[in-house]
Amino acid sequence: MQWGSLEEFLAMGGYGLYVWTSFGTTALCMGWEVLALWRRRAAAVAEHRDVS
Amino acid sequence: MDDGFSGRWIFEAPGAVEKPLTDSETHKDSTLRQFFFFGLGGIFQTMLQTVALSCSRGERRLFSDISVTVKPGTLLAVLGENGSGKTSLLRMLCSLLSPERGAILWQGQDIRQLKELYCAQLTYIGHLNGIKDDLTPVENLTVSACLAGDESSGALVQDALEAVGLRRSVHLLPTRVLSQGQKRRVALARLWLSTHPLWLLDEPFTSLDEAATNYLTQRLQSHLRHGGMAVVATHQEVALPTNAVQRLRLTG
Amino acid sequence: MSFMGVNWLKYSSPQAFYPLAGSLIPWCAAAAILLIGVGLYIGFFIAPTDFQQGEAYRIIFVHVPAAWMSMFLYVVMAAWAGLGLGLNARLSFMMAQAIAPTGAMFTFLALLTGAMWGKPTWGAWWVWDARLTSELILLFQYAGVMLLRTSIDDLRRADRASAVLALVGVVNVPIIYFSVRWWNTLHQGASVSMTAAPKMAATMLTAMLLMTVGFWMYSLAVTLARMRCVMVERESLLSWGKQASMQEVAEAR
Amino acid sequence: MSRPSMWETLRGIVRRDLLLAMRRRSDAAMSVFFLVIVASLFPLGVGPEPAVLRMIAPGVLWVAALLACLLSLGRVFTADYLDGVLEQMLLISQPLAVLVVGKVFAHWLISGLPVVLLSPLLGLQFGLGGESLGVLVLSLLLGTPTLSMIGAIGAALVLGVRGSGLLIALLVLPLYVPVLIFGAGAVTSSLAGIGGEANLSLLGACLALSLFFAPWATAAALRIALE
Repeated sequence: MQWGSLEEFLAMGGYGLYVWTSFGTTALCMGWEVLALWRRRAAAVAEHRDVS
Repeated sequence: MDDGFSGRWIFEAPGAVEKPLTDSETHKDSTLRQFFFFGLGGIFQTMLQTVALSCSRGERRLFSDISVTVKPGTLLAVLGENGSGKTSLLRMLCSLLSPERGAILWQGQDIRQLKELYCAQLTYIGHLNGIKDDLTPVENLTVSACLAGDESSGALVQDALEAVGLRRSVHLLPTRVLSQGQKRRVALARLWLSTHPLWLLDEPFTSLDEAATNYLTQRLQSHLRHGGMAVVATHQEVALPTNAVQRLRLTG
Repeated sequence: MSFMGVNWLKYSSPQAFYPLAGSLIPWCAAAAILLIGVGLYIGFFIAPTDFQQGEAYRIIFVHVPAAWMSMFLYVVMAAWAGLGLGLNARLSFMMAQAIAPTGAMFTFLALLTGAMWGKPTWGAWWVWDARLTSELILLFQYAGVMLLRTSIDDLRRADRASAVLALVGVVNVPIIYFSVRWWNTLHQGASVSMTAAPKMAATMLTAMLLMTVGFWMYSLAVTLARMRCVMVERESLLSWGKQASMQEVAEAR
Repeated sequence: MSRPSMWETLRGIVRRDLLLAMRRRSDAAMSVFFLVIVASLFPLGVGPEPAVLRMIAPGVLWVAALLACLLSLGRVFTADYLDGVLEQMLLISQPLAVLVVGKVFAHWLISGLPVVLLSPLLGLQFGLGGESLGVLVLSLLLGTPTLSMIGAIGAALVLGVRGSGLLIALLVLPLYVPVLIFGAGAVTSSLAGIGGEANLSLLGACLALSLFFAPWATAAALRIALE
């Protein structure tokens, strides 16, 4: 284990901003995509039921 | 026919069909009967045939299971209201639209395999005139005849235009200034140059006056008499020329 | 068409594909979570600090998989599109349609994380490097395919037109990569190779590969889920057609 | 009745398009005017220093030529699509690729060739001289047919689609990138004294590649658009 403390881990040797922005955006995009798909599916199924 | 909203087709075999024509004996029999009697073997002596043709536009079923045969010297009149699929059927027959199910055979071969060899056999006049407003009637006709592979000498073109009743005075005006009926006549004048055996005409009689309708009827008649074939889509009953007419009614 | 005793052709019908996709999604999602979790653990806690780039190099654990996936998904999308054109199969077109947004997202992520990596490493957010530039063009191509699809009302035509565009794009991307590299060597000096550190520790590579397979599983799950959405939406369009006119259907969409 | 030969069909299509362009000369002149105006705007924006202008000349002239080509793409098929002539043309007794090659060649003669012929004049505006002026003309001569070829794919794809003017730009511009790089690169390297041969031969390769693939892709797109 190379991290002494949580602060050290978050600082990422001074590159924290870059590293955490990258990983954060990626996680955000993926999460958003999953959520959007969830909603889309719910809407589609509801509509399908309404009509038929 | 398998579901409620598919188009139905009604085959009307007119009594007149029984009367043989002078120079051709082929359409003595009703096509439907011929199909039953000779089955697939009959395909090779007939020219244009559709086998269980189906079509939907978007998500709407227009027609399904259309099987008709057009033989030399006969005309197929496709009747039906607006939106019943007449244009789609015609576009399928000239290979612009690929059938959803079924096939179209020309002399027993699928037209999707024949491709441009099949295109060389047909003259198609759509509901759009297919003429350029910036060109004169003579230029329009020369260009389309050249692309279709028909002869297009100056004299032939002028004769064709006069045959549809366009006077010489309008031959060299830009088509833009002509009336709707005159533009339609320019488009139809191609038929007087066409030497192709199969004609596919989509609503050819629209915006034509009585005189032009007569010219066209006579031209169709002589085409059939020389062993040609025609498929004509129309939404109204028109006095169609010969007694070798089959009717296909699309009820969308 | 049978492979490992399974009749694969059976699943080319929407009725069979829909439940199959439904049962595959949880497995893919679980595999994705597991792989990405292990990959992140190795990447952050086991892989050593890079002696040249410091901790900033850890961005490549997300950048490289995203970049690989973006290109891989484009090729897969084009392959489905080509298959659809060749066999006239609606399901293939739907597959291509379902892949596009995920591919575009990964392309965007690759560009963004590339900039995040470039700033501390090169001192610039953006460098006209061959890989970055072709990635940018790839994003434009994804956008083009998706835009073309949404601007055509007729579904059949939309499917086929965007398929042709996707196929043309497949030829374009390698040419662009090559041309930008050529262009870069002409403009001496501007070229900074983005190749990762020459001697990469085995743990780094392991983490990167795990993340890549994880992203792959994620793409599979998301694509299948979107595919099911598309199928439901198109089915409902079909049932509307019985009652509503074409105009209303076009507007509703 | 005899099937016209491929060559006759090709000639017929080109002659017809040229005749139509003669009837509407203003349309054809428009893209050339556009090129001149765009190229003239850059010195006003960048400043009159000859050294700077000479440096940006290859890129600016090539981007302007590319945009001029893009602007005229809408005309390749749209008018014929609207009045039903395209439908008739799809039924010619030759492979559809022949039609595409004819139409694209006519389009190049109308909007590409004037750009090539005008480019030395614009090059002089930017202080290009001697050899690099020749390379500019040569690169445009090789590049503009490629632009027309690739553009025709986009033009066929967006036929009859709403907002097609903007859409075609979005679809086609990414495909233009290699041509732009090699074209501008040829002029730049001749300015730098390296000689533009390498880039010119790559432009030639692009042209060959597009001549090989683009007609088929365009033909497929036309069939799809007219279904």
